[in-house]
Amino acid sequence: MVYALNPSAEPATASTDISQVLTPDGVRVENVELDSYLESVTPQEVLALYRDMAIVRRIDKEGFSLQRQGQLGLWAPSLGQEAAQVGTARALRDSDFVFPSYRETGVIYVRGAEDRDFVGTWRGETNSTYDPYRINTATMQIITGAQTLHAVGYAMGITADNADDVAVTYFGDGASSQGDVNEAMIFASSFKAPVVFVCQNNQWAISEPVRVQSEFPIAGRAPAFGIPSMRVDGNDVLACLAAMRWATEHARNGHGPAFIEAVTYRMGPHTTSDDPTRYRDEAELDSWRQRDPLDRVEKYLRDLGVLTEAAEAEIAAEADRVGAAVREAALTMPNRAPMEVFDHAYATPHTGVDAERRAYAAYLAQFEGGAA
Amino acid sequence: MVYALNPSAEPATASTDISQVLTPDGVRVENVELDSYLESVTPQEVLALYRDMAIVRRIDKEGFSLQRQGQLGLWAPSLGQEAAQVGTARALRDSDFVFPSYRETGVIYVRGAEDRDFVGTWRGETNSTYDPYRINTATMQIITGAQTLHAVGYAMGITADNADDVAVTYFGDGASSQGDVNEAMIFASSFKAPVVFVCQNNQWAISEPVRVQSEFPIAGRAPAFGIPSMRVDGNDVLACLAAMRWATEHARNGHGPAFIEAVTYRMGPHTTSDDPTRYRDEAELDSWRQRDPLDRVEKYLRDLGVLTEAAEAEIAAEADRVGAAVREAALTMPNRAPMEVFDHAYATPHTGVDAERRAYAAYLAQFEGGAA
Amino acid sequence: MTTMTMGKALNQALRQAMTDDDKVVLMGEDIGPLGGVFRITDALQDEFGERRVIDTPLAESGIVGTAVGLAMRGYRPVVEIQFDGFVYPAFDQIVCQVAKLHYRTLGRVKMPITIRIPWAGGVGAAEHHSESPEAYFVHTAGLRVIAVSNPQDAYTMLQQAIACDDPVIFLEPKRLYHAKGEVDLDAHHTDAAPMGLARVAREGSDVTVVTYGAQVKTALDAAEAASDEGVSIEVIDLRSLSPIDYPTIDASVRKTGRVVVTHEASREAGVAAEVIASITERCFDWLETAPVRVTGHDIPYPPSKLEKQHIPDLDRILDGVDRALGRRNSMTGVEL
Amino acid sequence: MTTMTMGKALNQALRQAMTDDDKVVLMGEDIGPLGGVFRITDALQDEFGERRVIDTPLAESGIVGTAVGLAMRGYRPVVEIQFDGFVYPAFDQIVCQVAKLHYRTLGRVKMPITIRIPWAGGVGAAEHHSESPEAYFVHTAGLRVIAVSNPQDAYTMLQQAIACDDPVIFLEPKRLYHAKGEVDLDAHHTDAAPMGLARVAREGSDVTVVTYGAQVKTALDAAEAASDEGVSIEVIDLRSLSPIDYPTIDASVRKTGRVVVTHEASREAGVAAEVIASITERCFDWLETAPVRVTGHDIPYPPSKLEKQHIPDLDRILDGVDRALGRRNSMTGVEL
Ligand SMILES: Cc1ncc(C[n+]2csc(CCOP(=O)(O)OP(=O)(O)O)c2C)c(N)n1
Ligand SMILES: Cc1ncc(C[n+]2csc(CCOP(=O)(O)OP(=O)(O)O)c2C)c(N)n1
Ligand SMILES: [Mg+2]
Ligand SMILES: [Mg+2]
Repeated sequence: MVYALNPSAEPATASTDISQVLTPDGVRVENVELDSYLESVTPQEVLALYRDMAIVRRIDKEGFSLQRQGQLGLWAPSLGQEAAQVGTARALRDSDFVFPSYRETGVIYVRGAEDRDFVGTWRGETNSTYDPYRINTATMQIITGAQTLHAVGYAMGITADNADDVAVTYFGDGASSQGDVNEAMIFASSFKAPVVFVCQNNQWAISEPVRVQSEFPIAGRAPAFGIPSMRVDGNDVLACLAAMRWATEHARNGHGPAFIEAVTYRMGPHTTSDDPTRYRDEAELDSWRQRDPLDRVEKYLRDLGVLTEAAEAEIAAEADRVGAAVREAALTMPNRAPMEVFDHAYATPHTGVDAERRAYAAYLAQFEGGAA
Repeated sequence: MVYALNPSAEPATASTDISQVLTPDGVRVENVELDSYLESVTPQEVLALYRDMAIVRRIDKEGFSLQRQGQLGLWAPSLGQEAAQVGTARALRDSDFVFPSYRETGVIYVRGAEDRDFVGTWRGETNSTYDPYRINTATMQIITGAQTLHAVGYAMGITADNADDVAVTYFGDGASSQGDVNEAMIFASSFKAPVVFVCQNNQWAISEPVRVQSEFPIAGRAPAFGIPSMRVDGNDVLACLAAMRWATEHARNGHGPAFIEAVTYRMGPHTTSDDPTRYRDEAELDSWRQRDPLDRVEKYLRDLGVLTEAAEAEIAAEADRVGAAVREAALTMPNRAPMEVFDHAYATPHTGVDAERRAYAAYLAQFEGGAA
Repeated sequence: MTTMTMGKALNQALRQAMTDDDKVVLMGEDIGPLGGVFRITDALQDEFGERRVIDTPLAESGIVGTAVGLAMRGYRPVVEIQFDGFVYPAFDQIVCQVAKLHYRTLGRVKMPITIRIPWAGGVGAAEHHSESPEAYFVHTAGLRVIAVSNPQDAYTMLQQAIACDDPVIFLEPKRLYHAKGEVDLDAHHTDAAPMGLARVAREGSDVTVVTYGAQVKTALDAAEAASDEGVSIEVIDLRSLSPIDYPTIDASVRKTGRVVVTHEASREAGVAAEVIASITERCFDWLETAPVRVTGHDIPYPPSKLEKQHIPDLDRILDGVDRALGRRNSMTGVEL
Repeated sequence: MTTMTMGKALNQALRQAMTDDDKVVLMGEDIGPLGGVFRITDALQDEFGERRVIDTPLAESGIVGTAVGLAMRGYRPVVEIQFDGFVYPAFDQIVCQVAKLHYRTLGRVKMPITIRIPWAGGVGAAEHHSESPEAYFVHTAGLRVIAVSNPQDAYTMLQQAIACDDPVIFLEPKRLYHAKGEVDLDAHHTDAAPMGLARVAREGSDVTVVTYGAQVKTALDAAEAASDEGVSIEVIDLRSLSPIDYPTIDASVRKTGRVVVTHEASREAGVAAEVIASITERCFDWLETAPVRVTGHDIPYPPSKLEKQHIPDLDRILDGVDRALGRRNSMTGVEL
C-alpha cells in the first residue's frame, strides 16, 4: 500500500480548505462542519466575544506600551490572534485545564486572569503570577512545546479520575516541530486522553515562515497519529468557537484527543525585542490587516444592529478600565524582598539551600549598618 | 476543513493493505506498485538474496549461541527480519550511507561487514568494530531513534555536495515514538533531504506490542510530514527490494525523503537478556512462523528449479563457513590493553585526560613488580 | 526482618507506596507484563491494573512530560527510566519543568515525581547502559537526588521519595539489584532516618572514605582490607546527593583529618569535586593532607571489557587512602 | 587593531571561518535573514547563501542531530542555540552522540561541531533565558568547553573552536555582547595562544580570583576596588573550562596561597567545586586558608528583578576575598 502525500497537501500557508463561518467582510456563511456547533449562539453572545477580543487587544496595547516605557522587561503581543484565543477558550468549562504558551494573553483573560496577572511575569517580579489552580490554567510556557506533554498527562489524570473535564494546550506553528509536540500526540492517541491540541499557526516562528517547519497543513499531521483534526480560520471567532466545541465534545465524550489548527497571523513583532522589518514585508502584514479578527465581527454585529453606540461605548469604557487597571497593577507592583530569591526552590526543607539562605542573610545583614 | 482519521486507519498490526509480491506459500503475485521495480530481477539474483538471508540467519544463530556460551555479553537477534534487512539493503549503492540500529545484522552483512564486525561490540571489546567509512555504514545505534537525525544531516550534506547518494536509516516501531524520529521527518521534509526511512515494524518494542506506540499504520505518519511512504510485507524480500528501489529512486532524483514501513516480526527475544514468554503467546509466534521470510523464497526458487541441491549445498557450506569464521573471530579477539581505555576520548590533546592517563599509568605500573 | 535482594526490596516499596496512596502511579517502558527489564515492577500491573502501572510509548521526554501533567492533576507519578543512558531525552523536561515548576509557581504547583534510574556500571553491559549521570542532577537546583546502597535503604527511601513533595531522582545501582540484605518490611518509612541524612557505614579513626551507591560495598571491602594492615577507615554512605549531609561528613573528617571521596562517575565537576570543595571550606583547619578523589576517568563510559579499568576498585581506593595518609602511593613522585 | 563589540567580533570570526573553509556551515533558529536574535550571524546568509547558513525547524535535538550527520559527511557545523535555556532538548544528542562518537568509533569518526550558546544572565531576561549550564558540559567527557570574556578571545577562540576536530561547547556571555574591546582581525588564530590555556587577566600577589565569562569583568572591578584598600588580587580568566589549565592556576595559587573561585552558575557540583577540589589536590601545602566559592545560589534562575541577588557582584567577591584573607567577612561567626 502506497501512502501518497497527504491528500490535502496545500502549502501550510495556503488559505484554501480552511473552515470559515464569518468572512473578512463580516458575512455569515454556511458551513456544514461547524454550523451545528453554533446553532445556540445568540447575537448577544457574539457581542460578548467581540467585547472579549476588544479588551484583549486593549490589554495587549497596554502591555506593549508598558514595555516601551521600561515598565516591563518584555512583551509578547497577541495582536491579530484575538479570535483564535478568545473563540477557543470561550468553549471551555471552568473545570477544564489549559496549558498555554507565552503568547496567550487572550486565553488567560478568558480564563479569569486578574489585572496583575498579565504583567507580573513580563515585569520580572515572578516567573509566574496567577495560581494555576485558581483559573485552571498552567503558567504560560516558554519552552516551546513542553506544555503539550503536560496537557496530555493532565488529561490522563482526568481519565483516571473518571471525570469529564478536558485538558487543552496551545502552541505555535514553530513549536509543532519540537519532538515534545509529536510525542504528546503519540501519548494522547495511545491513552485516548481527553486533550485538545490548539495550534495557532500565525505564519511565523520569530523570523521563520511556517514553511520552514512544514510545507503542508499542520492540521494534517494529527490524523496520522490517530487524532482527528480541523483547520479553521483563526481570525474567525465563531469558527474557532465552533471548532473548539467540536473538539471538546469529542474529547469529553471519551473519544480521545482532537486537534485544531487555527490559521491566523501575528500582526505584531515576535516580542518587543524583535524587529520584523528584517524578515517580512509590509505587504504581507497589510494583506492580513484585511482579515482582522475584530473588524469582521464588528461589521457583522453592526449589520445585525447589535453593536449599538451604547454597546460600543460600554466596550470601549471597559477596555479602557482594564487597560488602566493593568497599567496600575504594573506600576504599583511591589518589589520582592531580596531574600525571597530563595523561596520555593523546594517544597520541603533542603539543608543545602537552607545553609545558603542563612549565609546570604548574614551577607546582606552587613549592609544594614552600612558596613562592608 | 476537517481531517478525518487517517484514511487507511487499520490497527498497526493488521496485515491488510501491505504490499506483497511473494506470498507466504512462495507464489509470485502481481503488484502494480512494485512490479516495475522488479522487472530486471533474474532468478539467480533472487537466489543471491536467499543466500544472503540464509547466511544472515546463520550468523544470528552463531551470535546467539556465542552469547549463551558466555563469549558475548549480549546479542540482539535479527531472526525473522532477514528479508526486511537484506531486501532493502541490497537496493543500495556502495556510496550510499546507512544509519542502522543495534538489530541490523543483516544490513551490515550486506554492507560488507567482516567476521569480527558482527561480534566485537557485543563482546564488549569496543563500542564499535568496523570503520564506518569502509562500509559506508554508521556504528549501530543504541539510543532508539537518534540515528534518524544523523541520516537526515548526512543527506543534507549529500545535497550540499551536489551528489546523488542517498542516506538510509533503519529503526523500529518502538523508536517511531521518539521525538527524534519525528524531528528527523520534519527536517528531512523541510530540506528535501535524500534520505530513506526504513521502519522495521516487528510488532514489538521489547515487551510492548506496537499498539502502545500506534493504533494506526506507522507508514501513515510520513505523508503528514510531506514524505511519501510505502507499507510492505517485511517478510517478502522481493517486496522489500522493490520498495527500497522506489524509495531510493525518489530520493536520488531530488524528490526528497521517502519512507518504508516493513511489516515483519521479531521471532526471537528482544535480546539474549529478554524472556518473551512473560509477555507474548507462543501462538502469535507460530502464526508468524507460517510467514517465515526464508521459507517462501525457498519454495519459490525450488518451484523455479533454481534452488538445486548443489546450490543448497553451496549456501549451507558458505553459511557454515561464515558462522565458523564469526565464532573464530569472537574466540580469538584480542583483549585490549588496560591503558587503551583512554584512547580516542578526544581527537586532539586534552590536558585533563592526558594527566589522568599519566596518573593511571603510574598506578598500573605499581603492579608490574607485584608491588602495592 | 526478612532477607531479600535490593530488587525485591524496591518492588515491595512500590507495592507498599501504591497501597498506601492511590495517587501513586507507575510509568515507564516495559514495566507492565514484563515487570521492567530488571523486574522491579514485577506483578504490580496485575495487582494494581493498567491505569496505575502504565506501559508508555518509547519516548522518555514523553514519559516525564506526561508525569508532570499527572502531578499537576494531583497524582504522584513514579517514573522508571529503563537505563541510566536513556534519561537524556527527558533532560529538558527534568531540568526546565520538573525541577523548576515549584519555584516558578511560587509553591502553588507541587512536583511529587520520583524518577527511578537503574544506574551505573559493572554489569558488563552495552554502551549507554552504564552511565553515572548523578552530577547533572545534583547541579540542578530544585531536584533531590538519592543513591541507595542496600536493600533496607532501597525499601525505606523509595517510599520516602514517593511521599516527598519535591521531585526526586532515585538512583538504583544495577550491580546491587541481586545483592541481598535484611529488610524490615513492617517499619514505617516515616519512622526511619530522614531521606537527607548520610550514614556512617563503618566507623574508623584514620581516614574517612566518602562514597555512595555500589561503591559503598567496595569502600567497605577496602576498609576491611586496610584494617588487616592496621589502618582504620571510616566509611560514609552519602545516601542523599542533594542535599548532602555535611554535618555527618564534618564530624568524621574532623576526627580523621584525612579524606578520600570515591565514585564511579567521571571526575571533572563530579560529585567528589563538590564534596571536597565543601569539606575544604568547612574543615580546612582539621585537614592533615589534601582530600583525595578516586573516580572514574574523564572518558566516555568504556566498552564492558575495559570497565574494570574505569570503576575504582578496592586497590584504587586503598591507593587513595595511602595518598591521604601521606604514605607511598602511585602518585609518589608523579607530577599531577 | 580595531575596536568592536564582542557580538561583532563573533560575527567576524564566523565570516572568517566560512571564508577559510567551505565545509563550515551554520545552523540554527532565526540565523538567516534575521541574523540571529543577537545578530551574531548578521548578513552571513546573504554572503554565503542558504545552504551554508541554514534556518532550521524549531527543534534543538533536530539541529544537533542533523549536525552530527553533516559532520559525518565531512562538514564542520557551527550550531547556534538561541538561548542557554534551550539547549536541553538537544542534551541527548550532545551527551550520547556528539561527545561519544569519536570514542565509540575508535577515532574513525570526527565530530568537529561547535555549539555556540548565548549564555548566562544579567540582562533582565525572561525565565530560561539566563541559564548557566556549563557544569553539565564540563562533566561530559568528550566535549571541550570554552567561555569567552572579551572581543579578542571571542574572535580568536571561535575560529579555533571551529578548526578543532573535537566538539566544542562555545559559551558567549550575553551581557558582554555589546561590550567593546580591541581586536586584531589580521592575526591568524593558529598564532594565538591555544584554546586550552587560561589567561592571567590581572597580576596580583595576595589573593587569586579564578573565574570566566562575564564574571571576569566583575572580578577585575573587584580587584581594582581591593587595590584601593591595599589588597592585591590576581585574576585568572579560565577561558577553557574543559580542559582547565591547572598549571596557570597552580602558579598563581602557589604565589598567593589564597583563592576565590567565582561564577554565576549554581554552586552544588559546579565548576568552582571542580577548580577548588583540583587546587586542593595540587596546591594543598601552599594554601594559607580554605579556598572560597562565590557563586550563584542553588535555586532555579530567579525572575529578572531578583537576579542581582543571584549573580555574584563586586561586593560578594570582595566578601569572599576577605574570607580568603582570614579577615572579618559575612561568614564570621556564622555556622556553615
Ligand atoms: C525549546 C525552545 N527553543 C527555542 C525557543 C526560542 N523561541 C521562543 S518563541 C520561538 C518561536 C516560536 O514560534 P511559534 O511556535 O510559531 O509560536 P509564536 O511565537 O509564533 O506564537 C522561539 C524559537 C524557546 N522558547 N524554546
Ligand atoms: C532512548 C532509549 N530509550 C530506551 C532504550 C531501551 N530500549 C532498547 S531497544 C528498545 C525497544 C526498541 O523497540 P523497536 O524500536 O521496535 O526496535 P526493535 O528492538 O523491535 O528492533 C528499548 C525500549 C534505548 N535503547 N534508548
Ligand atoms: Mg508562530
Ligand atoms: Mg520493534
